[in-house]
Amino acid sequence: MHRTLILQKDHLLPLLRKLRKDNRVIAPVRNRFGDTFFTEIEDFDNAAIDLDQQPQTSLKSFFLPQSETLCRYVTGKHPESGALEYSFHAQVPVRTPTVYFGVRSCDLFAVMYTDLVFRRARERDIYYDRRRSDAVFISIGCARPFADCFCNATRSGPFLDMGFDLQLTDLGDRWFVQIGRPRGVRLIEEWPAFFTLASEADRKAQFQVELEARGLFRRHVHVDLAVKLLQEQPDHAAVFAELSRRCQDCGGCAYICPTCICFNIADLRLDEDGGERVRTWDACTFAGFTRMTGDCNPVDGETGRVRKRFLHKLLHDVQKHGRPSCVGCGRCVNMCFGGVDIIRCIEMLAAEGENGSGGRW
Amino acid sequence: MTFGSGAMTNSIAEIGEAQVILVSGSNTTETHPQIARRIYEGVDRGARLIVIDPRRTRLARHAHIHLQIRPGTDIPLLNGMMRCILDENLVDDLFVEMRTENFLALRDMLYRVDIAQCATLCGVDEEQLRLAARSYARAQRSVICYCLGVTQHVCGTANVRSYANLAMLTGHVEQEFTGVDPLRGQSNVQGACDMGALPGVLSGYQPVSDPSVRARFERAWRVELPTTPGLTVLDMTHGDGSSDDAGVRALYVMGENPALSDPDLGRVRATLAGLDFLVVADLFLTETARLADVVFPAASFAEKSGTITNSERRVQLMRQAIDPVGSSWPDHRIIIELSRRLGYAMNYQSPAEIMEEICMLTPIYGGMYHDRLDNGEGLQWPCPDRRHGSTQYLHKYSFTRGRGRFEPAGHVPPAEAAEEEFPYILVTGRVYHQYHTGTMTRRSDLANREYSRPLIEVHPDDARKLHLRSGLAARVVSRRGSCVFTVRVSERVAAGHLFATFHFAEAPVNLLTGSASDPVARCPEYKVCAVRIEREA
Amino acid sequence: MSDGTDDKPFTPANPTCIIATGGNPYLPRPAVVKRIVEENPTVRTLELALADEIDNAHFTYLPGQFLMLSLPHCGEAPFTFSSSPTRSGSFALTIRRAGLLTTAVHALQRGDTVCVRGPYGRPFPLEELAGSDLLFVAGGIGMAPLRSLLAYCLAHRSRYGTVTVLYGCRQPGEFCFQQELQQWRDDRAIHLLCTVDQGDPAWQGRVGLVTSLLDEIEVNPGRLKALVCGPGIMIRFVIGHLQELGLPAGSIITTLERQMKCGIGLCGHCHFDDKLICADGPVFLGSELPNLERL
Amino acid sequence: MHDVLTVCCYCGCGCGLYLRVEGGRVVGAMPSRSHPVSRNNLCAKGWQSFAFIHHPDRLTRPLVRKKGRLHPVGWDEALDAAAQGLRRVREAHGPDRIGVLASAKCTNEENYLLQKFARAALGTNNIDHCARL
Repeated sequence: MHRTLILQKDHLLPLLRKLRKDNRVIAPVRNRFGDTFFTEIEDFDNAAIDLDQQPQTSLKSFFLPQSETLCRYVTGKHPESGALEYSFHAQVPVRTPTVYFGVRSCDLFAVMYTDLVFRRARERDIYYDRRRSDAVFISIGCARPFADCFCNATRSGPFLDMGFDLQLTDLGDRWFVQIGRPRGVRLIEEWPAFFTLASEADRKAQFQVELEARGLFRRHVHVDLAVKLLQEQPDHAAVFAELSRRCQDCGGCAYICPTCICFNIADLRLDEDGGERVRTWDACTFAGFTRMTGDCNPVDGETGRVRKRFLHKLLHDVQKHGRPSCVGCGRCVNMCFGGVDIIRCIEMLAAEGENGSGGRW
Repeated sequence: MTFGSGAMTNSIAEIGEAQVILVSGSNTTETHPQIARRIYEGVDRGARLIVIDPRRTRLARHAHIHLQIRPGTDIPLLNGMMRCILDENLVDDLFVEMRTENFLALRDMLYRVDIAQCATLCGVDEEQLRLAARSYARAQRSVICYCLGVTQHVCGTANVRSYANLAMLTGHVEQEFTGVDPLRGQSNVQGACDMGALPGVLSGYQPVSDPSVRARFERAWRVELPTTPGLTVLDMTHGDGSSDDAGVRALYVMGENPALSDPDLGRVRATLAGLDFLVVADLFLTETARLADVVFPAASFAEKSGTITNSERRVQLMRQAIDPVGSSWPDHRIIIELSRRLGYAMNYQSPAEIMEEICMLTPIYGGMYHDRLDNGEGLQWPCPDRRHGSTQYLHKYSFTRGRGRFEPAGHVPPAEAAEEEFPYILVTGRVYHQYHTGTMTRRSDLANREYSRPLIEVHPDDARKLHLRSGLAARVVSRRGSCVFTVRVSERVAAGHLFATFHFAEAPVNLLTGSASDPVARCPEYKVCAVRIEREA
Repeated sequence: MSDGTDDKPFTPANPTCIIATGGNPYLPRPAVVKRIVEENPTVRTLELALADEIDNAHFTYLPGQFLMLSLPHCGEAPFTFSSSPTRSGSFALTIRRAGLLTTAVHALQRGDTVCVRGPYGRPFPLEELAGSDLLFVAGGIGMAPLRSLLAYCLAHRSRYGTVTVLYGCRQPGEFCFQQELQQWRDDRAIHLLCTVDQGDPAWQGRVGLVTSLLDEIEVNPGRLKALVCGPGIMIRFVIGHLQELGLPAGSIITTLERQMKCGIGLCGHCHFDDKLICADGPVFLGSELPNLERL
Repeated sequence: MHDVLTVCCYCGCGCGLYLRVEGGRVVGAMPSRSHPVSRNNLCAKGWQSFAFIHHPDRLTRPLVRKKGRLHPVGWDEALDAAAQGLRRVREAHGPDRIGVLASAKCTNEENYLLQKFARAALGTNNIDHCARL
């Protein structure tokens, strides 16, 4: 599919309004306090779609909510024998067709990563899968990276070649539309009136925007170099000791990270007769994450935990999936209390290592 | 108090701009994370960090100077520092002249102070003490943050005054990025004080003993008001339980858990059990609620709207997210209905309407209307009227009470000292993952996983001496009671000291603590309690 | 002998057959406690069968794999099978009382229902073991997964060379599967050496760490496969010691324990370098574990 | 799912946080980026501040002690019982033998009302809270 199209900016809202008839439409919306979240839009006339600020959160919570009930359980005693009775009843989400509009490349790339984990594991995570199944992604190539962005260094942006259904590029008065996966094709086929064919001039303009975008990154983060250095020698005790000295143990970096998907499962007793099995976000920087009964903890000490997190992102996922699981969105940079973010980690590793050029993972 | 009001003089954001940050008696990273974050920022910008704390807290590890004093020796430390400032001509004479009073008394007292003696008494290095004094005094912008490690002593008020003396002596008060900041422990301690939930003052710190104040409230409330200041928490919860006791016979408790949080718990529980009538409104069946005659299910912060005031005097709107759980009610609705049944009708349609009355009767809250607060960040008091904006820092041109008054103080030893039978000093406090009596955090799965058991921190030297290892059970005994903790060997505490938290009902540390308290503020001495510790089978 | 003894090679119908859950890997299925064996005051073995008879008939697993076991209000935790799959109709978990869930396990009675999901994880490499001398080194409750493999191997005794079992516990009262082990020894099926860290007046056997037993046996590096399970620190020392005796790391097989929440390689709790203990393990070759100090 | 900006219920920093609401339940918490205190950050407690809201231990009905045990009752009965008990003590011992403990975890409006209740409805200045604990 090489067709490229043009969507006039005036036609965007009308298109979304049409899509809303059969889908949930979720887009970055700026609220009256100035914060931008991905939010379901019900009333297009009173929702401020915000494509100028980075959404504070990624799409993660739509596929892996901060907390969700997996099953309910019932228990009791058999009326005659007195034996314990116990059974589980699943509570799976309903599939809901959803259009995610205004998704940035990094966030979409993160969805591809989480797909890899949840949908290609030995067993498919039905909860993730149900939420994820009927999703259409209309992404936006980043013409102007945000302050802490470095997706160029993680090769997860500013524009993508795949993963999107439609990818839009801002050409001033119009959107340049690239068509990706089959759902994008179907969307165009269903609403052809909104689109016109792109001209050669449009394609050139798009190419120019994409080219310029790559030059606009304010952060120059040597991800490749850091990966190489870790592959050579994963210890870097001084770096991780210094980072962990400032870690506040809040878990925020993992919560905000679009590719951190560690979770906890716990039973919540509702009454004597039963309760819920609940899944919540967890963070590998917590001591309790690995502590076993009897206080034995294979990842003990704050240095070990911080190290584990960064090694997972920059080394172990390279070994496992062939690339680091950082998508360069920069959210942890702005979020971290003590500056224990991935850029700081990479910079410290690079500073500690030789001043050579970065290798590739 | 020395300045005339009990609140942070600065805004939280200003702390990051200071050149010297002096933190005392506050485990800031764990109990006030956002303030610790500003301290980190300040240090990153080049600020000097001085930490005064008997424990080697995480913040102390980042400090340029950590004065690891013996608990309860703040006053000699500060007197030593001030003497050093005096000797080295670092006093801000102009500020002292123009803005303060009673300097001579302080000076005369300081001339009798010996710095070396102070250092010995505090258990710190004399040169470090001098270094701290110099850095604090020489910087243009120095800020002091203190928390309950300063106030929870028998000399808490004098401690606070001493910090104020230090700030005034060096002129580190009236400008942006300088000041004295008490960090408030709970979400709305500041607001509860501001609203007059105190025995001696009505809302906005207006004394009940002042007839003109009473007259104004009486007109608004259409009722005659009692004239004499009432009892403090400690007076109410530490009666002797007998019917001729001067304390109370009935208690209405809203969202508090004195049966776990108050000192000398044995006495508290006897008092509560001996009451003729106890009413508790809370989210959970707390240790206190279990003793009650009537328990009201209250709505949580997510289920009601209203305002709360943070440490930096910021009045912010809480917005209702969901309907009250079960048939719980917000506390304001409970109070309105109860009051009506007691023959005093209150009629408010909404919390906003209650706030309108507060605005009318409370000068510092004069402009705090809900519609104005609905801006995402609230307003900082004082805010006398609708046209007035937020007040970033206090005492810009003058102290609340006019001139700041120096109140010289001498060392007051803690009510209990280590002795043969009770050779260790127990310090109590909080930890990062738990909050207060744990009613909320202990029901939060992850928070409770991270810190799930009552631990007692023991210094490695003491642990060796006592044959204690991490993970073993140990019984801690004071004159008043005993509880069993799990040992955690840690260098965070100094040798001879122990640290425990009060979050756990299964090891209620306040069975051990004493109710000796500061004579002015009636703040109990949680930070010093003589105990012994022994291995539990 | 409690496990089957027929000598024809056992091939599981489908080694990755998982209890039918309608495609939901998180949904546990009821299982009934058929028998309880008190191994010692803190360890008991539960013999379980799935409540659904058809499920139970199709239920297969291999030594080294584990199950997620749920008890009411206690959550879920992983436990390795201690029984051999050669014995059909039921399966066994051997559980030491340590935390909330295991304490509840110790309150269970015959006929009670628990819930399980699984089996999960990589089993012992049964094919590679055939034809070798086998050395089992167990510390404490680490005997449970090894017992599954041991029973399996003894059910096919002729496929293996010598079978030596080194078993160390802290105290004499802590040994599990005692009668069975004695029986196997008396039948000359295995060579068994036991040791305790701390003896008592009644204890006639050896006192010392399990590693000390390694010096008492003959190690033929070309023929031997060692199977090690116990506390992390023990595994580390045993692997180190075996390597000193000339055994290549690839001939040492161990099984690791971690906190696990999902059992299927998603939740992240059991991350160990680039591996997930639940999905890539829990059985590992010594050569796959470069960082022994972090076991 | 929608997000409601409110203030954290824990320490005195007063972080602005969003409660994430789905189907009448709070399912998450998220910091506010534009808030002057939280500035896109929460501590571990703040991130978990939603966790206790729907906890099964929440009290959902008023309780009144009868024959030594607490029994669930309706609001009217509980309020009447409370009013009656307080009135009885006031009549027998005077208003100054009643104490009221306010809460540093409740709102300004509630604390204001409670001190008004103590002073105007009960007639005592015996009102305090745990500022010092």
